[in-house]
Amino acid sequence: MMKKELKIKSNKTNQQKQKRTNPLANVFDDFIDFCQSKSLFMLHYCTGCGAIELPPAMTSRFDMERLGIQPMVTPRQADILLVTGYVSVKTLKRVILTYEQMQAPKYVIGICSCTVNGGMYWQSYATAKKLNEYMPVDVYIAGCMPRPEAVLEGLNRLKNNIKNDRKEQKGSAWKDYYKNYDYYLGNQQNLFGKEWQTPVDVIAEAKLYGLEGEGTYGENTKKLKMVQHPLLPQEMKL
Amino acid sequence: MSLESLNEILNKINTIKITHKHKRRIRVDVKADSLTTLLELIKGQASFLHLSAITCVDWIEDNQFELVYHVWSYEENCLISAHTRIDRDDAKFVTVYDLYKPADFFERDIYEMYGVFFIGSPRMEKFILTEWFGMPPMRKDFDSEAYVQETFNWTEYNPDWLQELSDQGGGIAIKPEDIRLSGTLHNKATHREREKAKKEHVVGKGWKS
Amino acid sequence: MSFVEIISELVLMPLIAFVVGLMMVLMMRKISARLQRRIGPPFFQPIYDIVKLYGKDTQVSHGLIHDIGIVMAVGGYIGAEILLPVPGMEGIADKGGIITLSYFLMIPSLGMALGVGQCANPNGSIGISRALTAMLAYDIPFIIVVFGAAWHYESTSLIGMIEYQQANAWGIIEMPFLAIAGLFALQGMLGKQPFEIYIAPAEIATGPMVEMSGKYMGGLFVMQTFQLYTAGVLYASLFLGGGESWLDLLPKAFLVVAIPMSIAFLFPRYKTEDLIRILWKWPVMLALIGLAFIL
Amino acid sequence: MNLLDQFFVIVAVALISIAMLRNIKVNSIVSTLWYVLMVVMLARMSSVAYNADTITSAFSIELLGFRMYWKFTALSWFFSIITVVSALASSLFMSGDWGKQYRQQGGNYGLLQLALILNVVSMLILLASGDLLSLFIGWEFVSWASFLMMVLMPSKTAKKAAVKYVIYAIVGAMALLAALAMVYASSGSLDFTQITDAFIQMTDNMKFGFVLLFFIGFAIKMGLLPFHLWQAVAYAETPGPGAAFLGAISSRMGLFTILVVIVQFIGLGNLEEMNIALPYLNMKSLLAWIAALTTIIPTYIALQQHDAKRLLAWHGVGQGGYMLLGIMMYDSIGSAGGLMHVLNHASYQAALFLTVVAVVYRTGTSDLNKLGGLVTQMPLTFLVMLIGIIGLAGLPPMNGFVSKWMVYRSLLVNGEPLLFVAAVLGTLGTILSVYKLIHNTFLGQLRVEHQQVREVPWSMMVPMLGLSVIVFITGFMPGLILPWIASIQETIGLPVVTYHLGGIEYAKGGLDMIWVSGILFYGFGVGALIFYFLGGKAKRIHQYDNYAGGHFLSSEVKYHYSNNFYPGLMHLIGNWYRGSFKWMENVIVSALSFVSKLFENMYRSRQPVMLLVLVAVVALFSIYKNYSGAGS
Repeated sequence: MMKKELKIKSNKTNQQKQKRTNPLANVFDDFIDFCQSKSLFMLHYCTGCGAIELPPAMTSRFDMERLGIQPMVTPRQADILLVTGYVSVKTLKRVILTYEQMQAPKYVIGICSCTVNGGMYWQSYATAKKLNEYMPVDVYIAGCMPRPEAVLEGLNRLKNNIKNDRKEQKGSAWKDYYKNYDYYLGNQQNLFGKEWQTPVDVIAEAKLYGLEGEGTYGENTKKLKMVQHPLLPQEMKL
Repeated sequence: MSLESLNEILNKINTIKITHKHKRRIRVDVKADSLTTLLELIKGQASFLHLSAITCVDWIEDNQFELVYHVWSYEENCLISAHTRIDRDDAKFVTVYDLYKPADFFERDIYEMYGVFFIGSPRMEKFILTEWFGMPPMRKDFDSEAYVQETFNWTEYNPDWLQELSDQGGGIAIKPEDIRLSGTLHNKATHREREKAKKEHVVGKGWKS
Repeated sequence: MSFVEIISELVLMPLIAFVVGLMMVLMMRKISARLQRRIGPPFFQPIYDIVKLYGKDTQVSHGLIHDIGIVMAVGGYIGAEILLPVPGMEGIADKGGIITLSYFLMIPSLGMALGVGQCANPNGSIGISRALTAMLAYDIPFIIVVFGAAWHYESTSLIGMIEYQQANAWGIIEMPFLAIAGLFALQGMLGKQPFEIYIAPAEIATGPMVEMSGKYMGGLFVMQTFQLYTAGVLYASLFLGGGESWLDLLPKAFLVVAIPMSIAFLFPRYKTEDLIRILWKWPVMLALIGLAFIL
Repeated sequence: MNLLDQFFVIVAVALISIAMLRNIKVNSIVSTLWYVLMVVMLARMSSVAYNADTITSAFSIELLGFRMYWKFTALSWFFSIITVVSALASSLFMSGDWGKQYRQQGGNYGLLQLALILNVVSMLILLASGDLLSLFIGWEFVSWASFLMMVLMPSKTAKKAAVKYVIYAIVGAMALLAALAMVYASSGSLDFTQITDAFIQMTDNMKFGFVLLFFIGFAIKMGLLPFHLWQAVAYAETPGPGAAFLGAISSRMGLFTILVVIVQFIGLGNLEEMNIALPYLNMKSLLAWIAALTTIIPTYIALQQHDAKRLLAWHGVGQGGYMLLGIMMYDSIGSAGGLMHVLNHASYQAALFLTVVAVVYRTGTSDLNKLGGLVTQMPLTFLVMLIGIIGLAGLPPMNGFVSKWMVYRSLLVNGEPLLFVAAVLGTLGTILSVYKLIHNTFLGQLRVEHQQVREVPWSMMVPMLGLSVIVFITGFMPGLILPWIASIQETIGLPVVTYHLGGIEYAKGGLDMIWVSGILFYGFGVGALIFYFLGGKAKRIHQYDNYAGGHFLSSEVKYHYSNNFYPGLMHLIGNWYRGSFKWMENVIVSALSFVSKLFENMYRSRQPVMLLVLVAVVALFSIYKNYSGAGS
């Protein structure tokens, strides 16, 4: 029995942003990065037991707000997607839709062992194992369940990543979803079948914002084109 | 209603076997063709109005499915579990939807999880596993572990601190990789059988095709 | 009034309102944190939030009306700021009176309602339906208070009211009932607990804000700063004698905003009909008693 | 022949030509041209409006010893220009593709145009009336002309509403006739000036009856409380542009007659002296309260409607209250606001009705629960409706704000807190209701069946845009209208308002709309700067790409909120006014039918016992009367 060969991700190192020549522009970019790291709205997708560790992290004992992190309700408003627990295949669809509806820069944190390797559901046919095969994950916080200290530690690490987004190669991972969309789409299609699509047109988004990379198009996106019902925005017409 | 009169009603079925497990729990074993008659009897004459659940057991050695109908009476405060067995290869049974409306959902669930088709049930379609096209996953011959091995990849996680702990003689006794890849927790024979089965057909795929 | 003066007022008044409003947002969040025994956000948190939202790389728009809604929501408040008399800048404020101002305060709601409507999200529409119902509820006591104030000061212009108070006594001393009713209405106007049914995050996903991302949300954050500032300064002008200087006005405005905030985080929220019921009962009763005293 | 005679000749020729012309196309063009000519003639007569002159027609009739004549004052001119411009807009609107569709659906287009011109002519006759008799005749003409318009729709509800209207109209006419008889009895003449003389000579009780009779007659036409039930349904069930015309001006004829008879000739000062119960409640404040209640109750009935036309028609009833309320304040600013509201209301109401008709033209329904998301398909119609609802809700910078501001200001100055609250309550209800209107039609999710809908053709767009320009311009520069208002006030003996181009001059807080609009647009400009120059670009997305808690949206999923738009509010106040007046109407109707049955039975002597009982009762009563009279 052969294991299905999944395509190896293309090289991620070329995502370093070009520095602008104008020094003021650099300062401006750094300032925005700084603010982005200081103000994070999180959307907790409470799939499993890990969600129970978030209220203590938010309320008086650990007080996330002093780090500039506060909960938000819809994906449109949020910066961080917290996936807190096992992700069943059916939930994964919704998680992907939610992730795609979030606006960049966006970050994913996988909390609990379940998001890393399926955790105690490792044998289950209905539970996805590696979350980062379906969307770029910035930080995993392992544990069953991780303590609020660990959650805060993970969030702090994410903040450092964001602050150094433009300086270091190892920054936040959200651009990878656009640049290697074919890879992620392929994994999603393997799990959900050939008809899989979301209302969000990721390729058009990548085109509009200049986020295309070598891995944006490929075999899987071609397959998607075959089955997709494209949703064009309704234009005003006179 | 006294116990005797209930027994009398139940005994109208010829092939019935009644076991009183408790004063409120009665197990009856009937042949498949008389199950609906039994349900009709106890609903019509003995006030068993509530179908709590239908469950299914896969007896793979006997090549049979066992269907259990749990019916509750609010007047007697008594649960009758009606057991019946059907052939596993030709997994079909008649619906009890016309007697008990909630049977709809139970039957749909069993159809999805075991592949037992209920003739006449109103919605024999996908229920929870909307993305599932393989063998019904609760059947005993479906190998979940093999399916997982085939479908998913694993995150490699061997941090230095864990290595250090292991070197000092601590750490995790059985590594997750060992469990997954060699089946340490199961005995070798089962594992070998599974390997053999894998060679014969692709697990989880090609069911009913 | 010279041309330069007009231009400087037009530019400066919204700017001041924005900065003061940011401080008020910070104060609001600090108060809530302290009441819940938390440390609360750092000093520049409101700025971080707004810069972050405007610095988002991508954002979605559901169409032109969605954009215009945000423009109207922010723009309506900017207009309202200009009509608020503040120390040293009263030139344009006398062009509109309290009636015009209270109508200006409805324009942002209408603008936001239009924008949210185009989003085609029922959560948003439900939020708007509740917000407008809440407006109907709190505007009744508010309008009685405005009537009482205008009648008592014999003027509909805020400048006239401030002059009267500075010459005689503060409105809160002469009209205590109306002042209390006004504070009650303020709670509803700011949309704070227990009157925040139209936000209801866990139920209708923050209602009107449901589809707002990036700079759209940023616009609403800016609007919130204006809203707090307007509420504070308006109430201070109506009942606390306005301000002869900024040092005089700002503490009053902050105090006025701090009172509803401190009350807010001690309450759960009311249902829509209970909200109307309570706002049409107690503050209206208080306001009518107050009115009976001054008429 | 003076200008007025020429004008009436033109009107008469227009009526005849429209009645004669059978060719649809020619008819449309000709009728529109006639209305344009009428506007031109009115413009030539504008000295009436600016200088408070009077033009008296050379034509007069001697009838049974009465001399009937017609004249144009500033007041008549003001109402006439509104009438003619609304008719022009309606006629233009129906002349193109709308008329074609109307004929395809089996409507009689020629009859509709005829009904429109008949309405215009009868209104002009009423507006020009120079004495009570010509007023009464004009009044009857107007009633029957609107009846003709109302029965054009083939639906059953329309017929029922029209019949209901006729009953109300007859009651009103009877009341008016009785009042006329009182005037005649006291003075032997039906000249307007005789009203004042007759009134002064009357006893207190007779005064009440006199004023009430007039008021009932006029209030029925205007739909004031408690006679508000007939109007909305009758107007809403009229073919498209006809509804716009009727909604804009028809019921204001009641206001015109109130202004002429009650304000000008009886005099508000006299009304104020008629105490009813307490020192606070006199005839004038009673009328003010009726006006205030008329703003509230129909507005909240409108809030409950789910048919766009009915919603607007109910608002038409409600807004009438503001006009009367302003006038009843009996000061310069309030009455100016009330009078100005006539024009303002006509402009935005006609625009709003036309947008609704445009939506019906494209989608075939005006049911607010079956529409949604049309803004991308019909953006200009949306724009017109937006301007219209801002006007109707009375928000700056549209014209509705100006007139309502004046009414509020006057209520503030006169120290009427409760009336003030009532007026604000009406405005708030209007805001809620118009948002529901625009949301359910143009915002929210676009239905699958409406995805091919397009903007309406220009023949319909032009009148809508023209009306919305009027709504904006008169809001931005109310000084364009205020001279007319000032001469009306001079004509009918009200205090005259001081004005400038931007609005009102008033001690301690006037209004300058140029500044107000300027500040507002400056704010919008800064808002637009912030929005478009800060932050990155936004991606336009489809409506199905929407937050639904992770659910995948598609055309099968209805993701729209329209039915029962204000459940919390309705849960609380829905029961307060539901059907209370309907109940009253039913009580009166059944009492009347009971009495008529009774008399019918008696007449046919089917129930001799009843007759006996009645005779016995009358006999007993007369005996009692005799004895008690003797005793005292």
